[in-house]
Amino acid sequence: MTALVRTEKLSLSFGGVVAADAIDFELHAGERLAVIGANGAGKTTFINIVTGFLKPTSGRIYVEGKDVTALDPRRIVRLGVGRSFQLPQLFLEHTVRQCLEIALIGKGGGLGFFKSLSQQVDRKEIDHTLDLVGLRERAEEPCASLPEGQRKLLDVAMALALRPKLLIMDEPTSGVASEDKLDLMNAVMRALEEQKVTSWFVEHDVDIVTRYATRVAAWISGRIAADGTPQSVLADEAVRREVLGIA
Amino acid sequence: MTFDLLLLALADGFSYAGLLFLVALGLTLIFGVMGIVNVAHGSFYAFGGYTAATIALWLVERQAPTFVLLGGLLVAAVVVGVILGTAVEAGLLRRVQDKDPILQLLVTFAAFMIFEDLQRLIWGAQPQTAAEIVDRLGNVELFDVTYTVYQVILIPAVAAIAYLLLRGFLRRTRIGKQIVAVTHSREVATALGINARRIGWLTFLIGAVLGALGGALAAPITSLVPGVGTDMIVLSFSVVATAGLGQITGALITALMIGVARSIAVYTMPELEVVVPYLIMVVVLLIRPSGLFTVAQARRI
Amino acid sequence: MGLRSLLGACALSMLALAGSPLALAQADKPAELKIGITTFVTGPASVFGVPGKAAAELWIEEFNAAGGINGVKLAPIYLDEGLGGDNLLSEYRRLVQEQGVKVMLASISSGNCNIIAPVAEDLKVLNILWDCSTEKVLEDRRYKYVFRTQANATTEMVATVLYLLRTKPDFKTIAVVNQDYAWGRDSWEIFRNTLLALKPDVKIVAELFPKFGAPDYSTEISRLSALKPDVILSTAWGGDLDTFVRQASQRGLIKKSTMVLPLVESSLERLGTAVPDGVIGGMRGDHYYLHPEYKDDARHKAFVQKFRAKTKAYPIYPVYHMVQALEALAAGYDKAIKANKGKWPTTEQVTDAMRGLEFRGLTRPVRIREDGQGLEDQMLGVTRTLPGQPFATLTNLTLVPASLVTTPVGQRSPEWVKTVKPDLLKSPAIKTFPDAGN
Amino acid sequence: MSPSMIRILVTLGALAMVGLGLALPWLKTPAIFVLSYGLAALGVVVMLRGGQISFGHAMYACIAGYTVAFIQRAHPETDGVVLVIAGVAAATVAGGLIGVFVVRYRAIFFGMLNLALSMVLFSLLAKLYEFSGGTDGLRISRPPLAGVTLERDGFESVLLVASVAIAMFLGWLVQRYFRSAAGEALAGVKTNEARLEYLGLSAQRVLWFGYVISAALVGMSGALFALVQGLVTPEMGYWLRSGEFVFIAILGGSVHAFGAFLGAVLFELIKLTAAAYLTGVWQMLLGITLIAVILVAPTGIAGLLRMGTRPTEAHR
Repeated sequence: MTALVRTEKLSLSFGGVVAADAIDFELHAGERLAVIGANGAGKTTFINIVTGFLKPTSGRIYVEGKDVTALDPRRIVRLGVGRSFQLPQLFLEHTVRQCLEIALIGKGGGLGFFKSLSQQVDRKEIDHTLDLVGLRERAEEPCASLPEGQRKLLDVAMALALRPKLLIMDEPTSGVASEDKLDLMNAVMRALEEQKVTSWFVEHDVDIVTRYATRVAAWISGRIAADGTPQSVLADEAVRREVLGIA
Repeated sequence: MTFDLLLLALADGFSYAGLLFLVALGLTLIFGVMGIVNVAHGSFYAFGGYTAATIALWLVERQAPTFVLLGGLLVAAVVVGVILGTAVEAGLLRRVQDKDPILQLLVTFAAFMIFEDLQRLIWGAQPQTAAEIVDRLGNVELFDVTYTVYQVILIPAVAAIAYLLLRGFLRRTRIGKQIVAVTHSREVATALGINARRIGWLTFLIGAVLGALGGALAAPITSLVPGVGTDMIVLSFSVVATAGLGQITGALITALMIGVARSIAVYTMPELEVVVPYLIMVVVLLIRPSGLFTVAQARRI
Repeated sequence: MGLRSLLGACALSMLALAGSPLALAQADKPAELKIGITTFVTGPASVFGVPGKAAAELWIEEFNAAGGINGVKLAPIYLDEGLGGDNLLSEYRRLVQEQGVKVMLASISSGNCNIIAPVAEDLKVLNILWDCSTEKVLEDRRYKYVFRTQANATTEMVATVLYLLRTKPDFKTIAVVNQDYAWGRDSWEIFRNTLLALKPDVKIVAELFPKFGAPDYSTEISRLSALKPDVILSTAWGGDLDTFVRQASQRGLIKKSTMVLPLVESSLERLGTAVPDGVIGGMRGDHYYLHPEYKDDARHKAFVQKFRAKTKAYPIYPVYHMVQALEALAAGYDKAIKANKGKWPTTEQVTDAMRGLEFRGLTRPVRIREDGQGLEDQMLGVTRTLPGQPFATLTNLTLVPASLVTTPVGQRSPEWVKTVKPDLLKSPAIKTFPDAGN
Repeated sequence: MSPSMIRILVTLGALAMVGLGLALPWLKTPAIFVLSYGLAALGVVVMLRGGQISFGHAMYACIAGYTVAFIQRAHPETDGVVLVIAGVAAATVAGGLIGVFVVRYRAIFFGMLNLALSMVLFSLLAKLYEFSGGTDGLRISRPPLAGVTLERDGFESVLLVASVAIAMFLGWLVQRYFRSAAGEALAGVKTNEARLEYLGLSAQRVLWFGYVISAALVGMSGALFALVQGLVTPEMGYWLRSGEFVFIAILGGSVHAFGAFLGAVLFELIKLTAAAYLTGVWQMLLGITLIAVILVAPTGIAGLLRMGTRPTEAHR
């Protein structure tokens, strides 16, 4: 079976710093990968390379066997790789619903110039996505007025609206009060489940990792130090020392 | 074009570049720290010029010696830079510092419009100058062509001194280092305990004084008329953009490049003279979007 | 437009929309004659506009005090040409159509004259081109309502060529440094064609057109210093001329080549001692406070004194042009009133009277031809700074009658100047004034 | 303010403009200038929606104006309608070509590149005297309109009515565009370009469409301006003119397409008031107004009147 995402000797260095060091990596459909690692270990950089935002110094990236190394983020998105961000990337001058409408432009009819966008996109589909993440009630509010947790949800929802095959989430629970983290992850995972989306998320909270991931990869200094089931990776000595900070 | 003519063109180009550089230096310094393209910079130039002419005239009437006259130009630049700089920075920019950068730029545009009329109300419409200084400094000969000492020696020398002093100041003094820190990152500098606001104000004043100094040095060789700052702002702007915003050494090299290219154009293709700076700017920006001397920075999400 | 007039306008438009046409009653003799005067109050050309405006204020005040035109006083409204062509056009129309201005004095800028002349014709308002010099405006089209009370570029340039050839007949090379806009380009074209018609062997070694308002001419001066032409022409004015002359003088260029500066009179006082002796200079007409025929003329002398008291400067040519325009206006109305048996004339009757009108400003009389062009004699001289004088004087003055050097009615200047013959140089009508004892 | 209120307001404004113009002939040219400036500011507003500011957009007015002049010089009998269409087409094509390059730039770099390009055009037009008439520009005589040759008064009346109609139509069209997929995506470029890319959309493409539309609008402004002034000069493309367009756009506000015209009315009123009563300080007056607007009402007049329908604009 072809891997959903595969990288081959993927490296990136800038200014003498090696951010990704010859990484070979594969992700298959149906997996729920949690990525752990200290700040600066290269987790986000790797996501940025895989999604086309940064270009690798060397190595190749394949999405379902197709070489996407030279492609822009938007081309890779169109191949079914969605992404959410550590800091929610919203259209802060728009409402929650409008954010999702913009998200759907690429899907529904492209760049029209005359027809109102809200008439162009499928309202029901948006309502459905809003229901999935529990934002239906705030649909008409400006997204600038949402609290952080709901911004995170909207950020995920925008990526989900495109019906990706894979959703990469960069620290979905960061900046959210710890008592709300589980609610948030529950909502996200429910949505992913329903749409059968493979997921890959960066997470610092071991509890959340063990609760939601089927696979864990640990990053240390631009490399994958350990990769496997949550139990095996979290038991790894180097991981315990370098990532979890447990002696 | 013969070698002689090339040397003549170089002499002309250096003198022109000297003035251009002083004005551009102020503009680029302000951009580096405040992140604002200060349209009112053209007014600093004009006010510096007019004030210098007024002071020089007053001194000449009192038979002041040459070095006092030259000091008068400097005083004019400092006075104008400090007063107008404070007016724009503390009076206007501080009130809009948390607003959209577009609006900040427009505030300086508004200040420029106000200064344009103010300048005419103060000095009227008749051309003004301070030519006496040039006569006193005398001439030099180069390939049988007479040049004024003021233009081929004094102006480039002042520009060079301003450049060296500023560089030394930024590298060696505590405040200078703080300015550099704020240029690199306002947030980090603030976190390190630097008073970015005070540094901003100080830099703005230094920049304004440099702009006014450009005008003051131009006063003896040009005729100051209403609108004299309008062209200067876009010209110095093109130097700054071509060099890369915030690049001090880059501005020096670019000013020389534009100055020399322009005077070569006068010798060979006079029709192209005015277009040269802008053509250089367009070509450079198309090839290197952030200017000749800017090191590209990694994007972040 | 103020709030008041806007409200008024709204009310009027309501009336108009309600279907009551606005009848413009033609009063027999108005309480006052509104005249619009466009002049540069802002921008580089305010070096002409501001003195011009001062002249108008001075003249009108006296004229009104003396009773005005048949008891009708002049009420001037000033417009700033520095606002730009589009605003000037709007304001011009506001004056004519809203304020009921009957006579316009417009304008200084040739560009503005070109915009305004056809508008004046359409609005049927008497327009006096009071200072602009483009010959094209009256040669390209015949106007009924547009007149010029002074010479045009052709008259000025041909007279300058004559003076140059009479003063310095043997020169071989010439270079030009003119401002890069219509006046600079057109005046050079006329000058060059006239010169080549009279002296075909002259070599033109450089044609430089630095941009209008250029802050610095050092590169041009270096190039000219290297070329060493016998004669350097510049029709520049204002701050540009000041800068050029000052820099050329500082760098000795003026001593190496003979300078010909047709507008230098307007800069002499400002330039002070920067103008060396031996520069050939003109004054766009015969306007000079030391005019050999009129310097002792009582009216001229009194005016110069009053002008100096008001502005602390000697009058320059735009001052004379303004007075000429106003005198022409007064004379035109007088003539029309006489023709109308003492009754107040319509604008059309005034325009009829303007044709063929002969009047005098402060210097020699001017006659307006049937095409609206004024015939104004030209005077040129050579600079000399007399001991103890703060600024240079024009000496060796020569008066060239306009009729000799103006394109005949119906012909166009570019063609006509090519037909000028060398015997023109020896015309007895050209009058030279020997310098008395200085 | 509800859309129907805006519609009533716009209609009333248009009627007032036509009524005033026809009742008081001297108001016709200022009214057409207002509409012309409004159209240009509308072009700038389109770019502001995308978060970009251009200090060179006047070059499109210049391109359109000179196209009109050049065509008339070559074919003196060309109809005014054809001239305007040709002028707009030239500006649009130029916008399309230049857009390919400039949409790669953002913020101050976008502004600078546009400025540089406009200054190249300005300097060339001023310099190539034989070709462009130099700084004095080229005259445009009154062309026939739709086959009818008119006197000045009739010509201006027709031009006024046509300008009002064009302004209303284009304002409506632009407002539709703002609400369309391409327009909302343009607003997305302003707030979050990276996200737009991660939604599979090309921010450059979105911006390019906006740029072409804005060039066309400024082009329309230039063509009308050229016809009513009867003269085109390089000044039409000078950076100060571009600055004035930005000025009007900010004055009017970018929350609604018709804000640009409100801005233009205020701008012209200030200029005319200053010309009539305060000669010599009109720039100062404009500068003070601009600062006041930025400090008190950063969303412009349209924002003050709550013409925007977006909730955020009310929340700000």
